[in-house]
Amino acid sequence: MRTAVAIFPGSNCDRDMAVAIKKITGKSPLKLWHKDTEAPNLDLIVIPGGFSFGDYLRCGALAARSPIIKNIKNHVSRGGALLGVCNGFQILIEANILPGSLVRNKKLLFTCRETTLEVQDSIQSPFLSSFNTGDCLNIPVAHNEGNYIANNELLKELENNGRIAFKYKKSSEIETDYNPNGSLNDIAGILSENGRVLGMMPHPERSISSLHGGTDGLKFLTKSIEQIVG
Amino acid sequence: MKVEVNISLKEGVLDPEGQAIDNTLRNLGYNNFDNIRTGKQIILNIDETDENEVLKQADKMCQELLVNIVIENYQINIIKDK
Amino acid sequence: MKVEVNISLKEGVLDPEGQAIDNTLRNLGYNNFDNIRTGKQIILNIDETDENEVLKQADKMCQELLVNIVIENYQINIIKDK
Amino acid sequence: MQKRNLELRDINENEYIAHQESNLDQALGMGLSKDEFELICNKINKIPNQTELGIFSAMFSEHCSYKSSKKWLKTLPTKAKHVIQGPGENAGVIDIGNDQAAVFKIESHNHPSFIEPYQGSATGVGGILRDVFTMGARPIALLNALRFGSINHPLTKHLVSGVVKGIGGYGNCIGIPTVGGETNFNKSYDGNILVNAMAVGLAQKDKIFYSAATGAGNPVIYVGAKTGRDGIHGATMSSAEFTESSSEKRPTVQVGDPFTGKLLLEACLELMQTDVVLSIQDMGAAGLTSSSVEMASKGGLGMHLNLDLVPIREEGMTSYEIMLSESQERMLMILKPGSEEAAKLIFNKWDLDFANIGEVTNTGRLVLDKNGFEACNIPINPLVEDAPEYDRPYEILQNKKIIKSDDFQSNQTLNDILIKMFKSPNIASKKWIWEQYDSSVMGDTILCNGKSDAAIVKIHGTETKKSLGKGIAMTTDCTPRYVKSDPIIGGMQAVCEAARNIAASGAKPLAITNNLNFGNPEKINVMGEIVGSIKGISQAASTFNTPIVSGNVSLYNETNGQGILPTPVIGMVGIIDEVESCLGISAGNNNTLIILGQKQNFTEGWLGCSLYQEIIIDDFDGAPPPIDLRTEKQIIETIMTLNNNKLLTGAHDISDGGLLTATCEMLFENRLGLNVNLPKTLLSSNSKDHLLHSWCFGEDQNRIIISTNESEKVVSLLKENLIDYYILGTTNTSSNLNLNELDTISIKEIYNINKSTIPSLMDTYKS
Ligand SMILES: Nc1ncnc2c1ncn2[C@@H]1O[C@H](COP(=O)(O)OP(=O)(O)O)[C@@H](O)[C@H]1O
Ligand SMILES: [Mg+2]
Repeated sequence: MRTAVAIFPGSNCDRDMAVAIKKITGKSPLKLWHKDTEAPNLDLIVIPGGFSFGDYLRCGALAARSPIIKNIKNHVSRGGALLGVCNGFQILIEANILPGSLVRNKKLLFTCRETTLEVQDSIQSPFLSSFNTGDCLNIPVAHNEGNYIANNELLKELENNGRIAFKYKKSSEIETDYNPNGSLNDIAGILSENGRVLGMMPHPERSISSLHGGTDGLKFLTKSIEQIVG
Repeated sequence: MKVEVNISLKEGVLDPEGQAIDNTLRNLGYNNFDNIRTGKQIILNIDETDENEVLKQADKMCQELLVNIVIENYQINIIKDK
Repeated sequence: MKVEVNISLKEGVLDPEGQAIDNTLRNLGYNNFDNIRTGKQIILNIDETDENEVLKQADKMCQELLVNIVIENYQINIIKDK
Repeated sequence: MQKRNLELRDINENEYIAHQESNLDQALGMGLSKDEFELICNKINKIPNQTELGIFSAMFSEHCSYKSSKKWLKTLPTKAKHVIQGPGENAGVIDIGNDQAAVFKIESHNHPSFIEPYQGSATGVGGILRDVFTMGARPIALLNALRFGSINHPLTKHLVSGVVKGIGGYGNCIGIPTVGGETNFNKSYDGNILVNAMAVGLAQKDKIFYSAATGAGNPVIYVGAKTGRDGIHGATMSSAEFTESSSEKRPTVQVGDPFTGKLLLEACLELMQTDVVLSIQDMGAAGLTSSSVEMASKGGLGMHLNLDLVPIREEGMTSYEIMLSESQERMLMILKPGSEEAAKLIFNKWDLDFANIGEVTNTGRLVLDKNGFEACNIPINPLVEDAPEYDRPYEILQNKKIIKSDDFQSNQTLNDILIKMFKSPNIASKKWIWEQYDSSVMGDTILCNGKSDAAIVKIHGTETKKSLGKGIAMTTDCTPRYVKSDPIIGGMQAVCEAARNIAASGAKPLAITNNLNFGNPEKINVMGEIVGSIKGISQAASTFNTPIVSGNVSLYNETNGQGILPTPVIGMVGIIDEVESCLGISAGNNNTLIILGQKQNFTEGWLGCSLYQEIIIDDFDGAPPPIDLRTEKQIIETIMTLNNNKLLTGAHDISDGGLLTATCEMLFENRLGLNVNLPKTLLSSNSKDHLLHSWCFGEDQNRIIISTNESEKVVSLLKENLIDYYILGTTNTSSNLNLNELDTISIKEIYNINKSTIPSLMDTYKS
């Protein structure tokens, strides 16, 4: 299993993600620096959370213009698996690797808290094939701009073609606050057309210990990695 | 030449910030206004003397970086020194 | 009447966003520009017909909410429909 | 001479002015007194030019010189076997075993946050983080102690919203978890809010970096962001009382740039992995002035700098402006000669400026060149050694009036009071605040915000086969009501509560950082509050062997003569050997709640200075609850023993709001119920009885409620050690808090009030 974490100036969840991956594979992932123009063949690249380039202009916008992005696009076209978490998801969108937009949370407040994700009925994807539709995962979020929006056309495309990976789940009828950012249709993560790229706002790497945050994130990452290796 | 780029959300795109400002203004007692929209402004100097050339370059910057053309519109104005 | 409020950082106030954009533009190969500053724009309709009254109300909104007058300057323009 | 000046005038008119002799009026304008101006002239044997005067005024400011508090700060206990570095450096350092050290400090950004809440609090966080990573430590946690005016004051919500966004804005972006703190409201802070930020970092014990300059001829390196005209004279401003007109004279506000802060953090830590950094100091208050002067002075050396080499952001900056600018995200370092190129590569990789701006000298003087002319040439000693130290007159006022419970003729039931308690933003859940802070980035947070009395963060990489690893516990505490009524008891109480909180989270208290926030020290009773609380803090800190290793003083927190409540905030750090043995506040079902430190025959609670009193009479009066340091120490040791024997499921100290409030907080998470075991004498009372109220809401100190499912073992251990205890009852799933037939309280209802108080207060206010 060859994994790498891409690091931009301002990334701040790179170490956390590396710890999680090492816990699963026993090996630290390679570090890719945003200026790297060459990268070896990899099975999985993860773009971690953080505030790349201070989130200035638009979240992910400046990172999406970094030299490494070309590499990442090549990796994707070779069929490599790619996971963008939080700011990583924002970067994937700005780099046009995933469609739609992520805008300010509806309440205009940064939000750090637990959420419940429901696995959707999706296309074949190494990230989800070990889960059943309707499975729930408790994974925390921490972001300011996780409000996913898309026009009608795109939304239909995503909903109808199994490209929505996770939605925030309402745990009871009266719960009003289950969606932390006001995203369209409660979308928490989406897939590329071929299912091998996943962008998600919640942080699975922050849910790898029974003492804090639970272990659903670990379960998710472990199963994803198993599937990617095939 | 000094250039101003005004970037606004496309019509129909949710503007949570505009909504919040709208609410607060109403809480403060204002009510004879509507249609608040928020946007960004980027002002810079482009070291060219030909207006067309300046506009062309600014436009390229917008397309390449400054604007998210999926959800944003933009308009470039040349600011004449007074 | 449609009004546009342009809000910019006062001179001398650090504009980290402008700096970050400046860097990226240079990395993308642009180099004949300088003095990037970022700002905000708020556009709204004020339901009045008298220009002076509109300006006065917009100014009050700026002072009370829209502008952080400690670090920001602002300018109000009436947008004439074309 | 004349001719050269004329030439300078041709080069730069403003710089020329900065070189001109100053006068008394200018000195007064910069906040110096006539005596101080004369002292300066004497010590340097000339009339200072304006740049030199500016440098003196910054160094002599209350903020940099601690002139009112120094005499008393020296009396604080600062030593212990585990102290590696006490006060006097950028941050304190303690030994935490395994060759590792915890590095921490608290700092105030009160005035800037009142003027511009977002930027003021953001730069406060940035500043305290630099203090910690300057020492070679990677910051692992942030806390903050906030005090706002009355929630109904027209500015309060705006300030709360801005300050919280600013703290989150910096901490979230730089990627250090904000794990704890405290927020209180009182009208005394209407015009002077308090924003105190604390940072805790982790370093290798043998890789601590200090600020004393070494080696004449060694290069002086400037790194980080460029210098602009930000906050010039911030140090003097933060030492001056506010008046109506100070909002007019606002200096340019400093804008925080957490992105550059993050780059600076990574670049500095990367450089520190090599062995080329001889000394390093962040540029905080009074910027390049205080950093260069302090480095030189600590090393007994001088410095010669060429200000033309300082990276600047704006054109035409004068020597005066460059020296006094408070632009953020900058550091000054002394490097081993010859290592500059390699060091520069690291900073370039992180897109940061790196400039060799001069050298260390052995002249003992600060010499500055600008535009080819000498802009400053003064001896360094007087800047530091001769900074005034005042022995201000003081009087410690101790309110000895005992308030008896029957002074309260309330016609409210226990339920009414509890509802009011949790509708008070002082007691209600601060979730609305801490949800805006990233508390879990870095992946080591074990307990934080609201889950426990102290936050616990795992020490990265200390996992063993047997345990998930060691952890650092931290908390900030102060009860200003008590300090106001009796500064000595109030000072003690702040330390006791902090230690109790650390212990209640399962950790062992180790050391303290403190932030002394007071009004105008020229007032005899304010000075008494300062002296009194330092005495109280010292006694308590000595008792617990938790020395003070760092801190900050913020005086003149007054507006138009109105001072704040004295607020000596205690930041305490502790250690837990196995993080899995940490304790939260929430009780499980069928757990027995036992109060440690409460006598069986205890019936009348202490209502003087309590939150109960504040809720009933909207003010407070009387002596604060007494403190017994020996008992406190015993209680702390007992809870540690009980926890080591794995007998506890949770713990929560009794503080603001008393016993019943604390009990509710333990029941909230699982919406449990409890039949309260009332003392016999109270069984015949009714729900409005003042004696019953005093038992439920009295704020008697030295108490912790523990929850256990091994109550027999706990009780026998307590008996064996002669510890007072009182069994409160056993939790059940009824969700009702029953006080016999006297009253039934719905935990669900109180829980909902607790949860919604602050959101609904803040919801009516947007932006
Ligand atoms: N209340 C206090 N108790 C103990 N030490 C203090 C206190 N206030 C300040 N100090 C110490 O004085 C030194 C200077 O602090 P400060 O002026 O806040 O530093 P900075 O230059 O980072 O602003 C530090 O070592 C600090 O720990
Ligand atoms: Mg410092």
